[in-house]
Amino acid sequence: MRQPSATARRVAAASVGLVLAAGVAACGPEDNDAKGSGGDSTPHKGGTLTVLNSDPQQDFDPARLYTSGGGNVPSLVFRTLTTRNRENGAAGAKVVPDLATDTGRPNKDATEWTYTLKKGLKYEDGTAITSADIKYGIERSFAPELSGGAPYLRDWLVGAADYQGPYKDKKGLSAIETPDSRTIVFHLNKPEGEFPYLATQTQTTPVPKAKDTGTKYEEHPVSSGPYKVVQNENDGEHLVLERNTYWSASVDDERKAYPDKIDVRSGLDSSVINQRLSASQGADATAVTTDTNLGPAELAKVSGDKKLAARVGTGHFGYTNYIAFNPTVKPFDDPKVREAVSYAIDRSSVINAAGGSALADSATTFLPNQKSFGYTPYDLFPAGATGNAAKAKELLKEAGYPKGLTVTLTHSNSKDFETSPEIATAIQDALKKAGITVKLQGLEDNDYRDKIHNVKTEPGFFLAHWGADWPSGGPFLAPIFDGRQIVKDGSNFNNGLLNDKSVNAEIDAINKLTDLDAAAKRWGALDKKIGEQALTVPLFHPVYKRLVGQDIKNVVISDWTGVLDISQVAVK
Amino acid sequence: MSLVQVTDLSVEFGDLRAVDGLSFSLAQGAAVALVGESGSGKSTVASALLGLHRGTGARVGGSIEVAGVDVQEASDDELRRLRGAKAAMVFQDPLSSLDPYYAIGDQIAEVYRVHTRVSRRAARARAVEVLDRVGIPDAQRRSRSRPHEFSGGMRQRALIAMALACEPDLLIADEPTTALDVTVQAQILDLLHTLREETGMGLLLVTHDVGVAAESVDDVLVMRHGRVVEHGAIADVLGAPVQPYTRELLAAVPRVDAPRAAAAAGSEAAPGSEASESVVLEATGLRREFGRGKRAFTAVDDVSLAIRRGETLGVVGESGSGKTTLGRMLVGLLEPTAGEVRYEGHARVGVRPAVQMVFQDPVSSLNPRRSVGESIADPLRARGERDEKQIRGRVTELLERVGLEGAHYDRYPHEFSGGQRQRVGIARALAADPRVIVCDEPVSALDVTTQAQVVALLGELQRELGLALVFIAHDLAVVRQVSDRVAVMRRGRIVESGPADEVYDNPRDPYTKQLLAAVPALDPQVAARRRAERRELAAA
Amino acid sequence: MSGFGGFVLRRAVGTVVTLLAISVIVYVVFYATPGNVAQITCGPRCSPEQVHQVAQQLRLDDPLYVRYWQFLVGLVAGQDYSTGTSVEHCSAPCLGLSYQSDQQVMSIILTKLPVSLSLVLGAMVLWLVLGVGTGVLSAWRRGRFTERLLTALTLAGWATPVFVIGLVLMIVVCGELQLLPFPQYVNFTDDPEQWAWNLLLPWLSLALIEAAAFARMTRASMLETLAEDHIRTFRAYGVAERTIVGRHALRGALAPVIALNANNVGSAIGGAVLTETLFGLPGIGQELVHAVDVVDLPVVVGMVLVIGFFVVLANALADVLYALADRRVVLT
Amino acid sequence: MSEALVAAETPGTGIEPVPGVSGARQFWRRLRAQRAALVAAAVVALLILVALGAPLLTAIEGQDPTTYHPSLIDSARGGVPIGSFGGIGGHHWLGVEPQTGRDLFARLVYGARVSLGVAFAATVIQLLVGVVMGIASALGSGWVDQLLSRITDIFVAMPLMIMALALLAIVPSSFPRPVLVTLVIGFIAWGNIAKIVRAQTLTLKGLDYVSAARLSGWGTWRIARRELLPGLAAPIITYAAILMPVNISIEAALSFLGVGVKPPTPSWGQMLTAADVWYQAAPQYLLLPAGSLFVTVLALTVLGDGVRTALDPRAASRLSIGTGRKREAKAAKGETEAGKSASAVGKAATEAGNGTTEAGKEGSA
Repeated sequence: MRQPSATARRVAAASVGLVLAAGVAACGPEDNDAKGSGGDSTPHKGGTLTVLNSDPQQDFDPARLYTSGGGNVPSLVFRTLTTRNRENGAAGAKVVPDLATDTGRPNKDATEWTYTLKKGLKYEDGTAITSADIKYGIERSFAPELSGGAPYLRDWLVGAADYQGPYKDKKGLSAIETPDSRTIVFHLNKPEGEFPYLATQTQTTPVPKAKDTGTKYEEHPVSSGPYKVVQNENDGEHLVLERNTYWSASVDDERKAYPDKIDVRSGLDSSVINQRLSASQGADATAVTTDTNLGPAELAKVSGDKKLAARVGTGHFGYTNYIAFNPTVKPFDDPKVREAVSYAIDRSSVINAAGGSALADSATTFLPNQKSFGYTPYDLFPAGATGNAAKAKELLKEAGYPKGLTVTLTHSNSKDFETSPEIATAIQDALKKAGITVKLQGLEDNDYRDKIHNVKTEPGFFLAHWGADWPSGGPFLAPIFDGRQIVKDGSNFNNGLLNDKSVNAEIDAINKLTDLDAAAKRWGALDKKIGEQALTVPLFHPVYKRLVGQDIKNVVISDWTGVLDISQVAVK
Repeated sequence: MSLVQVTDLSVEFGDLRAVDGLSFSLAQGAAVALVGESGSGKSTVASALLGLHRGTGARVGGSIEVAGVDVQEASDDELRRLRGAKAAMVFQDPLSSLDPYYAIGDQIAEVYRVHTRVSRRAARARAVEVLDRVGIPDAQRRSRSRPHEFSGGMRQRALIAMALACEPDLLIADEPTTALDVTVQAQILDLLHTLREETGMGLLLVTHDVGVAAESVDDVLVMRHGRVVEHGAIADVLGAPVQPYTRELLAAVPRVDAPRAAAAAGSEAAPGSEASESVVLEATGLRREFGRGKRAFTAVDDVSLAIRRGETLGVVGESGSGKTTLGRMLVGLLEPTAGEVRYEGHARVGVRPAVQMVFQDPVSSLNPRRSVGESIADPLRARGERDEKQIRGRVTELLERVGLEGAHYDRYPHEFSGGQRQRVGIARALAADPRVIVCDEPVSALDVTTQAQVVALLGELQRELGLALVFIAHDLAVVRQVSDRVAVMRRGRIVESGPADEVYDNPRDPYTKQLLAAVPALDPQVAARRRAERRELAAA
Repeated sequence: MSGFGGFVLRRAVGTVVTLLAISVIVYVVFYATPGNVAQITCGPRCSPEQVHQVAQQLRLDDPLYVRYWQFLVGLVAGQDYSTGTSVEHCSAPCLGLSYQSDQQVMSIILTKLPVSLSLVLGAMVLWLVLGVGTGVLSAWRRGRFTERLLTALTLAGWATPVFVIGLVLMIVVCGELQLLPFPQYVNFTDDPEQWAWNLLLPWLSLALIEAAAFARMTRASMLETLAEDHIRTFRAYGVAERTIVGRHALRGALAPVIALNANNVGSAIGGAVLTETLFGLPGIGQELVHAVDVVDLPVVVGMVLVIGFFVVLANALADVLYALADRRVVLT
Repeated sequence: MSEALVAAETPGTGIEPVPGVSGARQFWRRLRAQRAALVAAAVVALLILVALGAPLLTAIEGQDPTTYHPSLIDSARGGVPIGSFGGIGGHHWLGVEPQTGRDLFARLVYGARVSLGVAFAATVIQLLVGVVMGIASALGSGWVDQLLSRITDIFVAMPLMIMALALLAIVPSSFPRPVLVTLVIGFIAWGNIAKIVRAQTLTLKGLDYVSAARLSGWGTWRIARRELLPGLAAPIITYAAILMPVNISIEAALSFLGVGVKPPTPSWGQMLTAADVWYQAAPQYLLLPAGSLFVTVLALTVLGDGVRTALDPRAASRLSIGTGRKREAKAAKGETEAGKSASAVGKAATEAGNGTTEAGKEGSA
């Protein structure tokens, strides 16, 4: 699927921005060092890296991309004000400067953020990158012609809500100031301590106004990164990237840019990608994928082969799959019913349906199990591995359903192993033991998303998932539980329709903090507090496993993206 | 040594013995005919002479020797060398017997090259030569045409040319003129005769038509159920048949030179001849076109006729003369493009029960999936009759009337022979209590003995019920047998009409004359005389 | 050849009417498809205002008949559209712009069509060679072991789902034996040799199934021709069986095979979805499935029309070829 | 489908009306003579029995198609079944499904219900629509024929998969999926039958017995019902025999593309979808539905050919796929090699028999 395709949207719906975003994750360093099949594991420059993907880079326009941390292939071409730290594991969940000299300087209440560009930054044509270009790049992202991207800039920048982009509105955004060619200042509506995270997104990529071709810009976006686009066939299906000679490692601490050339092939079936990577024939020996995980079946095969297993990278991405309740629908208005379901759930069979224990971690918290999110372990309705049917029955009896009850579980019909029929069927099977008869309502994917994100049609009991736009509790909890983010006439993500004053106040308070570690702790506490209301049943956090070609070196998988970072990979 | 020596030949297909104990010989340059009705095994014999049954699962017994080759014992290669080179075969249907995709000249050349080591070019020249020989005008150019660009007669000439190509000793002609019009038939028979005179090759003629045999051969074998019934010189067999079957066969053959009274033995001429004013069906200025634009052609053009109560109007014509189209317009199955049909003085649109039809093909005219009783009951039910007992009674009556049994009600068409099926068709027509029956080639698909019986039945019914009959046929002799008046059609028009005897005995139109001259005669001497006349006519 | 001219004219008119009807049906059906197109196009996190802007941009709020009328106008007269920074012209016949990628549907089709055509036409050559060859052989060797073997193989090909054949071929040939690289589409104009090598497996898997159909058809047709009278003529004249089968029977049997072929090529262009998906070939089928997924109406309509056009065209071609091959058939 | 192809595929167009009611016995006799067709018929019958008796069979096994058995799969290895050959054993005759541990035998036999049921029902719909459209268009006046033929063309040119993708998305999910898939296949893919029926009806219309029925005074409707429909039976049955396996494949393909029957309802196509990635880790998971599909399509095709041969013996030699007995092959060969002479004799056989009765009749008359 292309970026704005069903899959992408589906995931993006969870605000993960995965396709683009997704890097591969790294698990421990032990994995990575074990790699490099040959004796010499030091990475060298040169060679061609092949990327085998299922989804074409259809939107190759920084205004349209919805990425986490700047994306994977896009981040080879687009530099942003800040970016993710290109390191393994938890260290990779940090924000670091990219075009800017630091991660941003806030005013006292964090409503104004100032950035200064590094010296000597150049585009692929040798012209200098200016702060005005960054401002223009952000303005473009407001144009309805270039729809896509995350909602934060529109929500946070002063007076941006109705802005229609530079094509229709020549005056520009007054919330962004560029006092000189290296300085850019952002004025925000309210305190936002996490602005540095937002500045990692491709909307802060500089776009030279003279080179802007509107909707055609994606055919040849102007590079500020280590590679430039020399070939773009069939709307991003086949991309060839070569070195941008005006880029210099001296002004980019993050991207290693070992290969001379990167050949991106997409539109491939995922099983073919994995088959090719495991065979590692010819050019496939130096191939990676930035969007295809190992499925359960492939994992079963790979895990039986030591050589292959050594080429598998494991990563964790901030992401939770859960059951959502709509408390305005009977019988889910009764907390006891919701708790009964929480007790009855058989996480082991759900995890099996999702691909088994190697591909999913059991989840009892809504926040992902990572430190940067402020993960605070809790299990409020302990169900064990296979469910506590007795406790569930007891609660049902209290709620007035001594003979059990019948409910309808809504899910998507797409084959994603997240909200798909397989998971729903596993839940159906598990709840049977607690006397809850589950009828399945499978909807076509578009229909499913329409229904669950519309306050008027939201079902009472359905499968959902949520992913992080950046590794912090803010974008994870606020859209789902902030009562002021309930959207009555559009796409709503606060499925529990929670509008709790104390929760809202706590969210505002944390947003003011510019000390991200301190903020993380309070997000964790808030998560547990919300969890008591049993508005969701967390099911699992996915684990990403990806194969790389046998000659691939320097695999770096951060907790930010959970997938291998293409800017670090070497083929020699 | 004789050219063909067949001794005690038997051919079996599974349980069926198609040929049984047949022996005959054919001397160099002689001509023998195998005559018989369908199922007599005559074509099987022809195929057996060339060993065409080999590898088909048929069991062939006895001995066959053709041009010195023992067909039973010969190897496949020897057989192939026999076929076409020493003994060549001409088939019944000239259109389907040639490959539609290749030029005729190429097909002849291909066959020629199988047997003669010559260059492609020489073979092609030979093809043109033989085509010219069989009377294809402009043979050089026509040799490049494909079969569908030839007329039926021309195609049969081309097939004969193919047979001639390797100058065989024996020509086996399997019903060579059955698919042809009578005038063309005469030409082909004349051609065969001439070729035989010139090349001295032997001829084995297989035919159901005694007349065709009389025209062409010296000796004749009359076959029935796979056995020879009578064998002898043609003049003897036809002139003084010994066997009852031969006599029966000859008696059934309609004669074009005999007036009607002779055929309808023991009965008065049509009773309605005086009541000439009582016209039941009248057509005026009928015209029918098919197709549109450039492809349009007129099948029937300005035909007017009247049928009186109790009389039989014969309509005779060759294929493509428009006679069937005319018949369908008379009963209302086809709407005329112009002109009108009046029934008892009233203009009429569409079908009406009082005007019925008997069809040519006894196979396709009955629904194979319904019992014959049901088919016959159709007009009764359509009329609104609901009383099952009544219907059954009437159908039984009709079945018995046409010479079948009431118990046949529940049988299906395939359980009947062709003649019986035609009787069922007549009974169905009668069920509607018609005043007029249009018979479209009602006997042309039947064997000659059956033919005579069906014709007799129609005559009886007409006299009994005072029916008016329109009898459409290509066979001049049959038409003469049944008709009071005759209309001769050619290219959609009536070229001559009048009382039957008058038209037959004193034809005025040249076309009618030509037609009558082409009818094969049963007497070999008459045949020879006629042939001479035709030659003169052609030479003139 | 006025008859032929008339035939072409009648078919052309018929084709246009058919295609228009199909476009109406597709418009109505997809209009009714659930999924908020503007929301899908904009992204799930778009605010109601943004969604509204996108809807205006794409004219999604217009009534169905207005949108269809604009589609027709674009088809006949072309249309202009804005890229934001400039105005581009989409010349007639303009099938509109993709909601998703803002590309001209016509240019998307033109980039996808060569892939589908490469796949289908190449496979066609293979299935003709395999199918007709097998058919001829089994008609000639009827009743013998060869025929039974071929029959069994044909039936096996006939009964195996295309995705199973494709998958197995890929695993065995590319994965285990490593005889061929995993297929990835290379433009014919870039490197004909690579083009062919990369398409070999997709061709094979598509051709194997079709070949089965052709083998059956050819054999049946051959046997029918072999039963015809003119074959008997050549036998009676001592022509060798080999010549009869190879020259006369085959020639006669070709007409229905040609008709079936033209017909199958037409539908295969639209029907190669499975093969294209499996082998990751960026063709019409794959694109169409994707467009349906995201309710990208202009792309769906455009592609369905193109597929319909090929089917109708192929049918007309089949009739012409049939008439040319048979000569006894009249074109109407 | 083009006119040309319809002409080419229409079996024995009107040349030899196929024996009907009375021919039923003959039909069985001819069908019985084909060993392959008999075996195929037995396989099809078995499949139908399995489908109908699915609850009984699974009860004997002691399993059902929906219960999860997490203990039988290795969660750490993606959920691959524990034990050799996918966990085949006394409790699970064909092993269990990866990731869930559901019983494969149970899913397979329940899947047969969906595959066969959908294909059969869809075939019936296609036939109904196609026959009505075909006859109406052949019997209708010029413009009716034009209109209906045009509509038929539209449906022929419409890509089934694409329309199915859209239609399956439109209809509310409360509508039972298998029924919906049936309806979609049935109401879209009937164009070719309509064309064949139209061609055949036009041929039959020209036959004398239809003319005779008109002369009897019957109306068009009655003629269509009594005279034409029975004549269409052979080509319709023949085409139905071709359609059944095709529809099974379509159902599987739709499920493969993710728009067919939905879980937890087991269907072979949907099992294949789920299994296609497991070909290496758990081959039997892929092989079972693929093999079932293969056997079913094969059996139906062979049976279809047999039925066709039995219905239209003239077409036997040209359209059978060589599954007849050796003797039959020889007979067919005989017909071709001896050409007309042999078939003429065949005909002669019947006529000779009839001749005798006829002669007898004439004598008594």
